[in-house]
Amino acid sequence: MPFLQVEGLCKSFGGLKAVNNVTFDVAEGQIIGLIGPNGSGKTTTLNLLTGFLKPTAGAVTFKGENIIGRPRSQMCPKGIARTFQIVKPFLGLTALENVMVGKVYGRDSAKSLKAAAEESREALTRVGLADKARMLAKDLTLMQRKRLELARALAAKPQLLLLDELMAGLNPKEADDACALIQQIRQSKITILMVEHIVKAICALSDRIVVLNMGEKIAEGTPDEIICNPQVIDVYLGRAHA
Amino acid sequence: APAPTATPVPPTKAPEPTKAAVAPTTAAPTTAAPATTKPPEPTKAAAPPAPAYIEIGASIPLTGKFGSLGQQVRPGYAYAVKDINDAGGIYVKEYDKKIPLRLTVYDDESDPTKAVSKMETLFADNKVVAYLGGAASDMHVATTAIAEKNKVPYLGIAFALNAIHQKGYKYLFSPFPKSVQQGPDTFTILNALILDQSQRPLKVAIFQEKSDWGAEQGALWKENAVKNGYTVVVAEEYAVGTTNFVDLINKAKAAGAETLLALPNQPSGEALVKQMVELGWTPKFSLIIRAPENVTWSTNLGKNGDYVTIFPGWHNGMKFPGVDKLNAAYQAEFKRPADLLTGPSYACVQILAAAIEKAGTLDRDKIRDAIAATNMTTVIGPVTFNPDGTAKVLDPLIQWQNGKLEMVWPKDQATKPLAYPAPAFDRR
Amino acid sequence: MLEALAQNLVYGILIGALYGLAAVGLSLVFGVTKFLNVSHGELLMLGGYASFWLFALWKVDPFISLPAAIIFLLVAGVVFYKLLFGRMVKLAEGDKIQNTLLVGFGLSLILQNLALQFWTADTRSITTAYSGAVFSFAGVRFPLVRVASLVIAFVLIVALQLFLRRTYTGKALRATVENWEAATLMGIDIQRVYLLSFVMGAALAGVAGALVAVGYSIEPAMGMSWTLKSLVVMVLGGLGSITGTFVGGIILGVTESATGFFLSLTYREVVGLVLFLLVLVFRPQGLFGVKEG
Amino acid sequence: MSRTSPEQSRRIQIIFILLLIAILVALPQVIKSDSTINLAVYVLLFVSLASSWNILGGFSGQTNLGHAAFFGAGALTTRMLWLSGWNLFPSLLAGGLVAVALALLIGVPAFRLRGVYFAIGTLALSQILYITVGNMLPMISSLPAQDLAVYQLAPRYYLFLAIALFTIGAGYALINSRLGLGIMAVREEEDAAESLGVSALKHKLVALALSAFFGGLTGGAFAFYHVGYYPQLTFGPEWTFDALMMVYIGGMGTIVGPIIGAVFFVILRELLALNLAEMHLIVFGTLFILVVLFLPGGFMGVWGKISKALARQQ
Amino acid sequence: MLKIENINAFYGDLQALWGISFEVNEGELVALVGPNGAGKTTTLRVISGLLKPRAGNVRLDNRDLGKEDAHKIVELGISQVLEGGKVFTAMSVLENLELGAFVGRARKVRDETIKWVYHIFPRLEERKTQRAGTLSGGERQMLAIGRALMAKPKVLLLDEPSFGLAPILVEQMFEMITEINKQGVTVLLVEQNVRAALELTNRAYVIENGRIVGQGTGDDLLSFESIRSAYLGDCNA
Ligand SMILES: Nc1ncnc2c1ncn2[C@@H]1O[C@H](COP(=O)(O)OP(=O)(O)OP(=O)(O)O)[C@@H](O)[C@H]1O
Ligand SMILES: Nc1ncnc2c1ncn2[C@@H]1O[C@H](COP(=O)(O)OP(=O)(O)OP(=O)(O)O)[C@@H](O)[C@H]1O
Ligand SMILES: [Mg+2]
Ligand SMILES: [Mg+2]
Repeated sequence: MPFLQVEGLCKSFGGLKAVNNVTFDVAEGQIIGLIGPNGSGKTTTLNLLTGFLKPTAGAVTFKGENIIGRPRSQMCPKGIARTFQIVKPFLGLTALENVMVGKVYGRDSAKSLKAAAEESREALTRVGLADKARMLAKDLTLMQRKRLELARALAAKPQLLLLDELMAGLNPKEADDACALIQQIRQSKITILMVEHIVKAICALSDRIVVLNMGEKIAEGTPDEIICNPQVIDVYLGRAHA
Repeated sequence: APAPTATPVPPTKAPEPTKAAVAPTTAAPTTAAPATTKPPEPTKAAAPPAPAYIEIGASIPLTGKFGSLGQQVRPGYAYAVKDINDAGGIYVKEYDKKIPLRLTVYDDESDPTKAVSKMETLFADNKVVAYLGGAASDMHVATTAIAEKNKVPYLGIAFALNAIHQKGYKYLFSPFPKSVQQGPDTFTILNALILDQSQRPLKVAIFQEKSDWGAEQGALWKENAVKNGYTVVVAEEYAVGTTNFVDLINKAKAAGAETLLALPNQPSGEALVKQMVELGWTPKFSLIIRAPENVTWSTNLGKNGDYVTIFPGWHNGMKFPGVDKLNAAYQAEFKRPADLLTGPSYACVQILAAAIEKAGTLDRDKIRDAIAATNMTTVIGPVTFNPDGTAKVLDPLIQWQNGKLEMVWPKDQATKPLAYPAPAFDRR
Repeated sequence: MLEALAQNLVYGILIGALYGLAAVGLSLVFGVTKFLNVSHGELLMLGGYASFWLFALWKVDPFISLPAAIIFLLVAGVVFYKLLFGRMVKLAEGDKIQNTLLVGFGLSLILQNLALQFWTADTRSITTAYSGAVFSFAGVRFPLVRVASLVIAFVLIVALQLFLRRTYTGKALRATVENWEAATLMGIDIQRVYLLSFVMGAALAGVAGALVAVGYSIEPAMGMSWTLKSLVVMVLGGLGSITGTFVGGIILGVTESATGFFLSLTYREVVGLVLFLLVLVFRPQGLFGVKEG
Repeated sequence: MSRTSPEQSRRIQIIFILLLIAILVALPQVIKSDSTINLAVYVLLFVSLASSWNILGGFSGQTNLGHAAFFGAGALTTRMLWLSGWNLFPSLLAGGLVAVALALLIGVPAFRLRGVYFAIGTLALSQILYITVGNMLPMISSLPAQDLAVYQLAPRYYLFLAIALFTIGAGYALINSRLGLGIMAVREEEDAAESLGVSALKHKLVALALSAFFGGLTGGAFAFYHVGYYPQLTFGPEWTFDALMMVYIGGMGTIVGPIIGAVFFVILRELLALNLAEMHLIVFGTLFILVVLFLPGGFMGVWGKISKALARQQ
Repeated sequence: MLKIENINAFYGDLQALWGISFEVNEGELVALVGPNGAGKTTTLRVISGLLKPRAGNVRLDNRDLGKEDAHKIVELGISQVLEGGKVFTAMSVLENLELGAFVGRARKVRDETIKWVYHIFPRLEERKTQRAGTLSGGERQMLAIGRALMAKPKVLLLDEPSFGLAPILVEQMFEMITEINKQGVTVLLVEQNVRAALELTNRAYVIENGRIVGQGTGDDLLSFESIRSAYLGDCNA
């Protein structure tokens, strides 16, 4: 039984089929890349997996349990955490408090606020924000906010982590650092489904890649297979990457 | 054309009442004088030194939705106090001297909660021996209860609500016609003024405001209409503040109603008349209590405001001692004779002054008893009180005629005969 | 029966047009500037008094003096904007709403009590020679001044709509609504856009006030209830939709009026508000609003 | 300048607060002027009302323009039960609970709405109650003469003091709890909070219920205090707007803000009212605007800036 | 043509730029690169007048822009495309373009400019009546640039035009930028995609922590070891 199983997932907005009959599996401990042109339905897929949107049709099973139709606030305690393409920090709270929310409400939540604060400090250290703990999130830079969001999701002790364009807006060097961080997360047995436009990064990290175009899955395979797939080159990668 | 009127400058001590009153009398009982002024004389038990003033006070809605009523009430108090003080004050036997009145007026913004705190301040800081009332029953409800609680006699006008007098309050007195009087008066006056039975406006429409006073007055109208040979053809309720009377007017018109009885506040009152004009319904006789008490009624509505009658409790054409003087003072300040509510508020102070003089002391309970025993003639005519604090007073019927308020009842006081029947709006 | 109902509906539409007009001014200002001007009702009152005094002192017909009322409110609008509201432009949206609400509250206290000092608490209204005039159609009476008010309100709304849709300035206004920074980068002077929408809102309030003085009556304390009514209508129609707001006003007017007819005059406003809430429950963005996000 | 450790400054804070409470408790024994006590009652009333509004408006970020409905429901319930012979405390509790029931009834549909829509929706709700209560209960509610004869101010004062402390304490406990953290997370970013396991609806409902409960209690105290009023009065929009102004001017989403706001607002207005008659609202309005223009972010906002600057100097 | 001298800029108490100076000559395509939070966007905001510097000045053709409001600066010939290409979502593509020509100078030649923009971005002509809010990420980015071109700028400031775009679109985007530059518009480009940007540009400035720390031709910088390690990365983690 696969860790996460997505079957025949569909979502339409009015007449637009944003996600159309998408099927794929994720095995425990893997990193799966999700790529595709702008507007191909990647974020929508993540929203469907986390209960932010209700699918028009299809099934999602997580650890053998159907999670479609569950309130989105129940996903995290079950072990699914996510980040957002457009970061959504709690602007008026401190960095530490941001992470504490994940700690207190996530899976396996902390016993007391004090304990939560302790553990949250560790999570901040892990993403390199230890010295920013008392700063308000609104005073952080975009990159710091992205790291904060990652720390927040990690604090919830997820088994499955969904990352939506964590590296957008980073220069290649910074993206490298982010890659290292993700590798490190994988060490702690967290399964990752990541959306990214930085082809190099996603190829380096992913065990398998799923490609969407206009809501449909057009390819799935190892990074090497995907890079050479003519259809993927045509709609997504362009000549430069061929 | 109406010009913006200046607001009266009352001869009160509005600006610094608190300080002035508190300083000398903080720890002493109301009637005592500051101990420091004179060393006590141990041997002779002489009369206690007299206070400099007899403190009285009022919390009046000078702003907010009842502001227009309060603005008529305040000058009545102010002029009466001035007249009394010009004559040296009130003779108080206990001190064997005349002591002037000092009136403190606060604005309660038409908010009963603020009125309560103002009343408490008057009691605690100014140590008033009596309260004067504000205006409108919303406000009196709160303030009379405070008077009762503090055991301070309270004289208030400009509310016709009778229910408030049925609570067993001992300190509340109101020299103002109540609904129980106005209900029967409506029809007895009509019958007395229109002797030819066939001419009487027997079909009655009642537009009743959804309020305690509205219900009280409406029920009394219904009851007394039947007793006097009238039929109520329409009796409808509307919420306070309504400005759309189309359906009521259409019903009354369809039922051929000849008399309109209503008690709308503003802005309902003017909206009612404007829509009656538009829908072409002219009752032969209309008694619209409250909204037309506004001095601007006629300038606002022009000829359409004529023929409407009211029960305001007073008119500046009354032939009682003191009315001329009051009108003159009012004329000097506001460029018109005294307003409807000014007379009754002037009378309150007259009644109070007489009671203090009769009591011969500033003890509140004695003053209260003296008020209860009032039997005198004031600017509103003869006044005596019933045990429940309501009064036996005249209930004059006033009518707008040619843009002026004329008194059409009682006959011996009347300034003009009743204009009846009202001609259709489009033929004025 | 049918005639009476028709008569009822006519009055519902006529008052609804005033609700709509008052709310459009508030909505325009809120939409563009995110200023929640709770002294809107007091601006309406000022318009009413302007019209009233022109009539009372110099017998200027209220419909002829409308431009004067507009100018008076334009000037007042500029003054209030320069003195008070203009300082809020740069704040974040939440702070802007909060601070303009506070300033509006203070301003409404001041205006209401200044009006009281200048003009006393007495109600005022305008009755012209033709005030009672009506024309009848199929047994239903159409009061002339009210119909004229409706026409004026309608013309103003259409003109405003054309202005916003067709002219460059109108487009600049709509652009500023969405993103003032991007609008600035188009070369739009957003300070001027804010000022413009604020004074246009004030002027619309002024016209509404003048029409209220003719059809109903005015007094210093009237502002609050008009502000509340305008807020409800603005949301009922849907933020950002001028026509929607106006239509929302008429719907509210008709609902209130019909309630009086079918149910009871005492629950007129209650049913209107219940309808409003039902609309919100089923269309959280209002009748004509666009769903956010 | 010697720096105080966090623990030290915390101890100083606690001593200061206890001292303040002691003064407030002693007040009626020391000050014999009923007018001062009345003013204090009025201040405490608004401290409670503003603080209770702040629980929903400040901590959870939902601008509720219908708070008067809770105040009114509490007042109406308490007054009816108390005057019908119930003991005071059960009546008060019932008032608070009725307000909570009302809150839960409207909560689910109301929280479908966002921003201005929520604000005006709640305003409409309270207006519906305002008009309906006016229609259904047009009779005055004044205390019977025998109650007035034994009316005492001091117990009323202590009741208001207790409720104010209770409300403030509850607010403080809330924001320092797990629940409070969730509530503030929902305020800041609903989607993110949900993605971390915070149920936005549930947390908003908790904030609403608490806000309603204390609003209702305050209304109940008002019912016990006030000698005579129309039941409709307590549902009037002024209760909401006054409380909201106090929170805004004091500092939203803080514990101290509503307290400072209420003290400033009530005392300033009262002082002006006693000294300036009809002009007082013009002056009050002007002062109020000046404060807003020169202290954006309210008193607490300015305090935050000052303490930041001080911290940097040290 | 565009000259920036000793700019210090602040957000509240926080200093974001420390004495930045550089210049862009007529017809050039110059890139500004640097890590996140270095102050690239802030620099563009200072040039376009959205943020007023505390010290230093910005000159366009020797005219001091320090006292000018942001909207006036657009009129003088500088257009900025915001990070994330903020289009007016409630309006049609055409209306967005029309607003781009708001300033008087551009309004006169509006119809011609639209033709020119359609020539560069044929996609926009296909979508001209569509509501901008329904465009895909790449189309939005095109519209944002097209809208800025409508003002007939002398200098175009581009802030991360490739942000969040699929690789194929990134490629197209850079082609279009070169095309625009060839048509005579001076371009100042902020890009995270450092390699592509440097390959494209005449000259580039490197900014770090609010200070200019390096400059040179694109090729020079590409071959610098420090630049390679700091910005180009290899992602072979
Ligand atoms: N709430 C919504 N309502 C209507 N349409 C939507 C909604 N959310 C997404 N869409 C549309 O669905 C399609 C897929 O969007 P999605 O956000 O999933 O794209 P994406 O693959 O994440 O693209 P990108 O790489 O640009 O982030 C797009 O055409 C988008 O416009
Ligand atoms: N509105 C703001 N308020 C406060 N500080 C800000 C604001 N905008 C930016 N900053 C700060 O100014 C500094 C420079 O930011 P800027 O946005 O110019 O960087 P950037 O080089 O464009 O980075 P990025 O690649 O992330 O877009 C950063 O430290 C950032 O946190
Ligand atoms: Mg996406
Ligand atoms: Mg940037």
